[in-house]
Amino acid sequence: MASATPAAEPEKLTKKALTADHPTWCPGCGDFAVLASFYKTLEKLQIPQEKIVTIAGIGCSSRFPYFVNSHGLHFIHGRALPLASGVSLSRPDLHVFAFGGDGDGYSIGGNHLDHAARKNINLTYVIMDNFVYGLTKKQTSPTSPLGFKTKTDPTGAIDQPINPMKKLVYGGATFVARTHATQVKHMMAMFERAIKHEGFSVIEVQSECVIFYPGAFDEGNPRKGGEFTIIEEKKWDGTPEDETRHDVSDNSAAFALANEEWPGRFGVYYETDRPTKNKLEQRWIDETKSKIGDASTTDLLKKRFDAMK
Amino acid sequence: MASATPAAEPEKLTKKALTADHPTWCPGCGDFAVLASFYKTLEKLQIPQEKIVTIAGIGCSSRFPYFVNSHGLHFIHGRALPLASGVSLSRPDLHVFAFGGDGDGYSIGGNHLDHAARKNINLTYVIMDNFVYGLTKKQTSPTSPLGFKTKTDPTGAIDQPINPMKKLVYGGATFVARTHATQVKHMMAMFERAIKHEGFSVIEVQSECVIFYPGAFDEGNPRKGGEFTIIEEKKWDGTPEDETRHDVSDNSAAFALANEEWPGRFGVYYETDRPTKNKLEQRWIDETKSKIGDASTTDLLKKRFDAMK
Amino acid sequence: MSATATSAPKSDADDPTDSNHSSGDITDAVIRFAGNSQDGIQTIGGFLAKLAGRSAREVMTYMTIPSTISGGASIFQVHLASGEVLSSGDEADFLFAFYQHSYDAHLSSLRDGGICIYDSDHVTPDTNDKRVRHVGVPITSITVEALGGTARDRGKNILVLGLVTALFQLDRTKLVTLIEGQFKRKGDDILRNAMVAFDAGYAYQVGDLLGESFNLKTGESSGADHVTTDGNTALALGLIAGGVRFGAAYPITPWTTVMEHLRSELPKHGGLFVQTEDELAAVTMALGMAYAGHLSMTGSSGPGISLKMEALGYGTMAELPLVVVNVQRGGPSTGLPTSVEQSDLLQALYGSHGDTPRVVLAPINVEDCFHTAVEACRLAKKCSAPVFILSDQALATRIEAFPEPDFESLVVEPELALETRPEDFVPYPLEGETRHAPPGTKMAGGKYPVVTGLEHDAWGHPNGSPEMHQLMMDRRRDKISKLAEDYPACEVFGDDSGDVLLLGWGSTWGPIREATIRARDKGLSYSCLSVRYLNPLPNDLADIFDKFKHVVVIEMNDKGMYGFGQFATLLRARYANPKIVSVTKTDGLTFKIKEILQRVEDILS
Amino acid sequence: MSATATSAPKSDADDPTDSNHSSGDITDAVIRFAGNSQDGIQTIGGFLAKLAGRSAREVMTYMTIPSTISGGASIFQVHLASGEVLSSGDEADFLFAFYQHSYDAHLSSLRDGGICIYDSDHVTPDTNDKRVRHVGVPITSITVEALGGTARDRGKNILVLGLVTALFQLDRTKLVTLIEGQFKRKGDDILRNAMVAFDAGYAYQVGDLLGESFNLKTGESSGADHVTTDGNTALALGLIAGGVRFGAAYPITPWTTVMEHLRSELPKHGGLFVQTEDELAAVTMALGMAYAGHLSMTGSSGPGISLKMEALGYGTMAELPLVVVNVQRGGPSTGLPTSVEQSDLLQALYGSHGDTPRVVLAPINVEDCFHTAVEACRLAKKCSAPVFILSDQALATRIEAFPEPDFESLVVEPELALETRPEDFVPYPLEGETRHAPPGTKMAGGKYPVVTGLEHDAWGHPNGSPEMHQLMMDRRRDKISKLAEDYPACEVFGDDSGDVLLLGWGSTWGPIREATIRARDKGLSYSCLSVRYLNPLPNDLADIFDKFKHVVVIEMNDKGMYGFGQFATLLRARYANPKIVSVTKTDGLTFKIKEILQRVEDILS
Ligand SMILES: Cc1ncc(C[n+]2csc(CCOP(=O)(O)OP(=O)(O)O)c2C)c(N)n1
Ligand SMILES: Cc1ncc(C[n+]2csc(CCOP(=O)(O)OP(=O)(O)O)c2C)c(N)n1
Ligand code: SF4
Ligand code: SF4
Ligand SMILES: [Mg+2]
Ligand SMILES: [Mg+2]
Repeated sequence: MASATPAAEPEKLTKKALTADHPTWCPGCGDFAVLASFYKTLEKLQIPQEKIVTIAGIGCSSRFPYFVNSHGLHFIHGRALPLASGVSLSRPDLHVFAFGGDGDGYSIGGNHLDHAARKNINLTYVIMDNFVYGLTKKQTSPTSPLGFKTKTDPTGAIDQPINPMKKLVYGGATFVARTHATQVKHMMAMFERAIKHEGFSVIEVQSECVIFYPGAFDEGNPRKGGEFTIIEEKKWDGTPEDETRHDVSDNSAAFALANEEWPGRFGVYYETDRPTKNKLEQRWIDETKSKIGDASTTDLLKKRFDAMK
Repeated sequence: MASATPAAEPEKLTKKALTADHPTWCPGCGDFAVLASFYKTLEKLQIPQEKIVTIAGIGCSSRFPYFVNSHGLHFIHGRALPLASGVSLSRPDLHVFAFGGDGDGYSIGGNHLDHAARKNINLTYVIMDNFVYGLTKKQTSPTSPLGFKTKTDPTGAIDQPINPMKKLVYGGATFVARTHATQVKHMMAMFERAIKHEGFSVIEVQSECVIFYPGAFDEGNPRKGGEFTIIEEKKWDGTPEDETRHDVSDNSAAFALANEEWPGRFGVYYETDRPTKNKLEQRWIDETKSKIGDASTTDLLKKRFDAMK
Repeated sequence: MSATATSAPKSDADDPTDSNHSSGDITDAVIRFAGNSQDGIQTIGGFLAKLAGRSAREVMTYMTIPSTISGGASIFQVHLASGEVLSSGDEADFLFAFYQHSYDAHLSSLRDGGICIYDSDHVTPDTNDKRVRHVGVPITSITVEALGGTARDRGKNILVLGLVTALFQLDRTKLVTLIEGQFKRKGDDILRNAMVAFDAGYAYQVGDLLGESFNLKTGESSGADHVTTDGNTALALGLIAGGVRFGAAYPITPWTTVMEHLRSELPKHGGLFVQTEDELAAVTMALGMAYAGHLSMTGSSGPGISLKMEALGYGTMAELPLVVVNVQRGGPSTGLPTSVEQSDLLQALYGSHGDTPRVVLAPINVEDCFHTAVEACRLAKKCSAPVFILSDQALATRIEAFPEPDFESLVVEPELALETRPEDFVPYPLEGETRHAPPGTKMAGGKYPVVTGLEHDAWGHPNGSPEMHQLMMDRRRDKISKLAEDYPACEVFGDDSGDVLLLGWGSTWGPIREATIRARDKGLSYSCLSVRYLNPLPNDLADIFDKFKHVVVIEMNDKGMYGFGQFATLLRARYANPKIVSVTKTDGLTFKIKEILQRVEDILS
Repeated sequence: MSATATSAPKSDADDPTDSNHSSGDITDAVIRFAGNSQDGIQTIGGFLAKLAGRSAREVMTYMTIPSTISGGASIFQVHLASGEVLSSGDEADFLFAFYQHSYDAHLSSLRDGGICIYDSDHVTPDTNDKRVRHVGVPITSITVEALGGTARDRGKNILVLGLVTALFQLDRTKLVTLIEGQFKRKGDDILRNAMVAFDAGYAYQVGDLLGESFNLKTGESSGADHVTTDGNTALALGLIAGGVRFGAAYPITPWTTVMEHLRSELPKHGGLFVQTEDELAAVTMALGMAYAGHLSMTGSSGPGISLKMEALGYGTMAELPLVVVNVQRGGPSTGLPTSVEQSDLLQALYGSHGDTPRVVLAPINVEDCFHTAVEACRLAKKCSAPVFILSDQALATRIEAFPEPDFESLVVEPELALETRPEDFVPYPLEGETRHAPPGTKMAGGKYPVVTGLEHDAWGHPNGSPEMHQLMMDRRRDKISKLAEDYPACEVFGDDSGDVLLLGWGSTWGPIREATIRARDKGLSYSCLSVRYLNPLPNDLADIFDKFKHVVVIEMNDKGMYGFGQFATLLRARYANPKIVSVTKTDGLTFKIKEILQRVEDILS
């Protein structure tokens, strides 16, 4: 376009460039730390700003795209993943991120999560789990613990919550990690690995809702002296200690970790290398093209119509 | 009602009484055997005919309710479970069954399955898995194996299929079993145990689509000399052999079984005793009632309105 | 303030209190509180509304919700009157401004001669502005002073309530009882603080600063024991009165509080309300409860209603009784979740694929939320089909006072009909009403029914023959259209004939009626009518329309491709009568009286 | 058969073949094959249709699909003519009955004097019935005889094709080429068997039994290289021509074959079609592709379309270009999945919550499926919004022959616009067209856009102010209504003025036009018009309506609460003109010519 600025030296991506609107979150909300860690990780990795796409459903956490100065889309409740998948599959040049809450991801969006995972769509999904519906002001979420009192469970939650880590490990995600909003360094490490992973990577971030579920993490809350036990990963160094360390490529071991008692452990549960749907579909396209050669749309349509004569 | 017949001696429930329309399934379809086993199991258990409710979504397999002469409902695609849950939760006197295919249950209905399971709704769900969309004439289903050629994957299925047993074990179902349409005796044993189980019980039945996926089970097809390996369950007899047997109450062991290579094993993967949502909700109702005493609707409303004055 | 006090009134009457200022009777006051939502200004409004209910005054409230997740600028407006209150008031008579931003944003909402009371700790008023009267009160510092350090300025709201009580000479004793009732549960300390703040405000004698105070008269008519509540509460309780014991839903603003009420209330009635994983499961589960033999319900707002459309079509086909509540909000898509709009009417009728005749009702005010819910229950059972209630965000959240319903005549005890069905039982007789045999019912003929979404015969058996499909389509349509035969007659407000009939539906009724009154006061030949039954429409409308030169349909939705709102579209399609015209808007706000009058004038000139 | 041969024709011309019977020219024949679906009777029809395309004949086919899952009674009807074919034929001239049940069910579809050829191995005809002529052929046994034991009666269909070829003196050479083309892929044995069966049928000389054969003349006009295909194929290819390269969907009858085509075809064009887990994911993924800068599409039939309504509202709000195909079937709910209906029009317009202005188009025949798809692509890009194509089950599955489209003028190569956007870029200018900056685009101003479903300002930033909501509602509505300015003029068939205008949309066009021709032949003043642009409506309709005494809207949906079909409802709402009346039906069948004429007569008398 005439009026566009000429392509200059690639500028360095800074936190400042990435900062957009001031978040509308409540002061003290855990999601602030997630945002800050995301900024810093992108800054570290120097992903071109125009290639970053953040996509979210609906919820407090899902307001994320407004707060990142990059391409973004704020969608409808529970369907961020298929939308992000459409972006990823049709635009392999982009870095696609999806953000959302526990309700958005595990309740209304729970099936899309499983299917995006099994198809191994190349994108990174960050779930900010506050164990409650924040935006709609305190209803039971699928991760609300039994007995937690909400406006839809005035006598305490009755339904057994889902175990997010089990869901992720079962579903077929090729990178599954768990971190905590107060552990910025750990969070950044997880973000970095997730972004570098080719395939469907998910991070479950425990993030506190200071309004509707303050102190959700009292048990095992690192800020309050609780435990933040980090998974020790195998170093494959042949030492006896290594025997007991976690093999991230072992699906059953990941499931066993997921089965551990609250608060469980943090870090990478599972990581594996499996062809992405992006690659597999591209392979089909390439094979087809290599068979038929480079033909114009008109040529191809003519051929197709000839066959119907 | 005046014209109703007087309540007679409870009649014996027979296969004949249970037989309705002749199934519209293709000759040779695996679903016939599932139906026959269901008849026989009900006959054995002598459940009162009017208390039996069969509910299904859409698909070949989902035509099931038409073929059982009991109360039945043929619903929309993928939503049999929440409907059946509504019946179960509001009518604890009934025996609620849901039937459906792999597409109905694991594709469009996949999220409802997880949530019905975690809530432990008291009902029995039978999935007739033929690894393909039958009714719509051969599209890829979420259980179609990689490489299987369908009308939507002309060069062979590209997406990694889900592992149904993992999904069921992860999801929180309190009874999870797997059987095969050609193994009528085993199927009946599974049905019987599922029906007797209080809570959310699921049976994955491999059932052949002779039109669109004949020979789906060639590998390990018992009919064709393949393996039908039955899970040996722990007898808790203290013998050394018992060590290696499967503990059905062990969730991780069930996951490991689910992780076994095709064709895997048949039988009960998991069974546990956890309060049903039916019970938990009823407890709340009872506690409330015991606090407020037996008041009429009008009395209760008056009281409620008085508080708003 | 009412017409008897069109400027801030000075009464000639002697001052009955020993205050150092005059006092005059007023019959009507619109008071706006503008602050941040965390200041608890809703609480002030809530108390005033409750007091109105207890003192034979009418009340209507209006509030905004900030777009930030928690906290943020917000207003609460209370319209109190001794006579009928039809709207929350175009303009305020009094403004309480807590912050500079509140002052700046809301001063223009004050009518000429109105009174602005501002927190002089935060607000620097525009003293040049002589349009209104200004009174500064150091609200923050007197609160801090009264309550001491740790409470900081928490309690400002109750202090202002004290100010208001003195200023309008409200019944202090009744208010203290209300405060006690509300705060006792929260602990003695909290209650004590509240009373200290209230008394500090009451003692402040803002009337002295102003040189006058006002005696907001109590009403004359009905008793002093009115119920004061919002539309969603009234709706939830109406559903229970109508016989709903089971239901399922998913939270969404502004629907959520209906489900929260039902979830808490139904166990008392032996019932159960389930929060599901999404709206698809919700409507489906509710259909399951209906199939199981109960009158059940589901509800949502805009986006959630869209998700229910497939399953609702099943409800039509299988002929299951289901009440569906849509608390409308601003659309399309996520739109304006906390604003009002009436843009889901055509969706209620046409949102599902295929021809799915549905009953659609809309309540006109908070009291009517209760009655419409009862009526919806009756109709759902009568025609065994989904029945929509279209409420909206304004109705949902605003508070009104109204007499307690006559429960004896209204309450319907639900029953589960499980008696054995005779041999000649058919669920869908080609002539006659639908009657299901819910599971658990014995069938004397030995043949059990299967309910289906496929086309079927009278017995419910799948049957796609051309004749059967046509017959069943007729059946499903005719049973709905027949409902109109039993409607009560439409009641025109004003004269039965004349120049202009203002026509509305739902929550626009108050402003439409007030506009009609004002027009008539000016000698114009205006009448008005609100239609509660939107589908099928009442059959007497044609005759009514015949008697007016113009029929102007007033609604809060878009004028569409051709200049007609959604209800106007329905009416024009039925009557093909070009005199039916439209006044519409979609700015997220309820209609102002003068806006209606101006727009109608514009369109007719 | 055509008017020149209203009874089974006996020609005076010499017999050119050496057969032992007479032969006459005919220009038109409706042939119905009735059997079981596993007999492959569709194959016969398919070959005849293809032959028609290659021999300058017109053709329209019609088939039924059995309710059983695989196998079951089924028919295939072929209407062949040397002139224009507008319907698949009210009555058959020839019936081939394979079984007794076929004979019993379909004899009545034969016109008086028609010819029934039955398989004498299976059928005992009613020889008392003198209304039609009967000819028995031992179809099964001659097939078994020709092919030997193991094939059993497989091949009956090809044998009958041979019979038909001889009977109608069709071009044997062309047919043999077609058979070879089809069967070669399946292996030499299969091909050999097919040829044996064909020759046995061809040699059987059914004309001798009948005493005559027919020379179905080839057409005169256009070339002999017509394309022969069904509506869903034409639609899929039209989408590709229009520039669609990406899309997502979930299978459902009768939509599925569109997606199957796209899934197979798009990789050739470097594109991708995804089968998702459900329809919610499908529309969402398609919106993601649109957001990513592509023209994308999704589609479904009834139930699946209902599931897409929430996300489609987002498409309207975020202004994303998306083509949405609805291949309509019988409703409501699961309804009649394999029957035709036009009952999703109002849903296309009003199915989402809130005011969501949408473009809606409907193709009138198989050829038009291609062109409407191209036009939908153009409009979706022009107005950056969801555009509906309403096809239907009849169009989807029926085969017609038509000239190859002019690709050079039609094909649109897609482009991804990723150039850097200038500082003054705004995606939603209050005046002017929507222009997105898809991800990957650099923003010269340094500020990146967020696309949202909340109400927003010109920059796309959430903004729920009353003014902005109203402005944006206007913007979204006006850009759609403006599209009508560029429509081609509506073309009335018949005279431009007169007594009756028959008005239709979609697949009813053929029967409506044929009905008009017949009425005009009888001297009646009938004209007709099919509207392709259903929303916004063409602006020239009012003038056209003015010139007719009656406007009768013919559509396959329900007459609703007040007696008007869905399209008639739209028209009456817009024009408030009582002369717009309705002829509707929902029996799952396409309109018969005489049905239209009778119903119009009834309604006008
Ligand atoms: C279809 C639909 N259903 C419901 C809602 C209302 N809603 C918005 S966010 C939300 C849940 C929020 O919880 P979560 O996803 O955990 O996010 P959080 O606010 O806790 O970060 C709900 C129910 C909606 N916007 N759309
Ligand atoms: C909302 C909706 N989407 C799609 C369909 C079409 N449909 C019917 S059954 C089916 C899948 C059938 O597969 P499965 O559930 O495995 O059952 P099977 O026929 O193999 O037994 C589909 C896609 C539908 N009826 N409704
Ligand atoms: S409500 Fe809770 S989750 Fe939402 S912004 Fe506030 S603290 Fe965060
Ligand atoms: S199509 Fe397949 S699954 Fe369906 S009835 Fe036939 S054999 Fe069974
Ligand atoms: Mg949350
Ligand atoms: Mg299947």
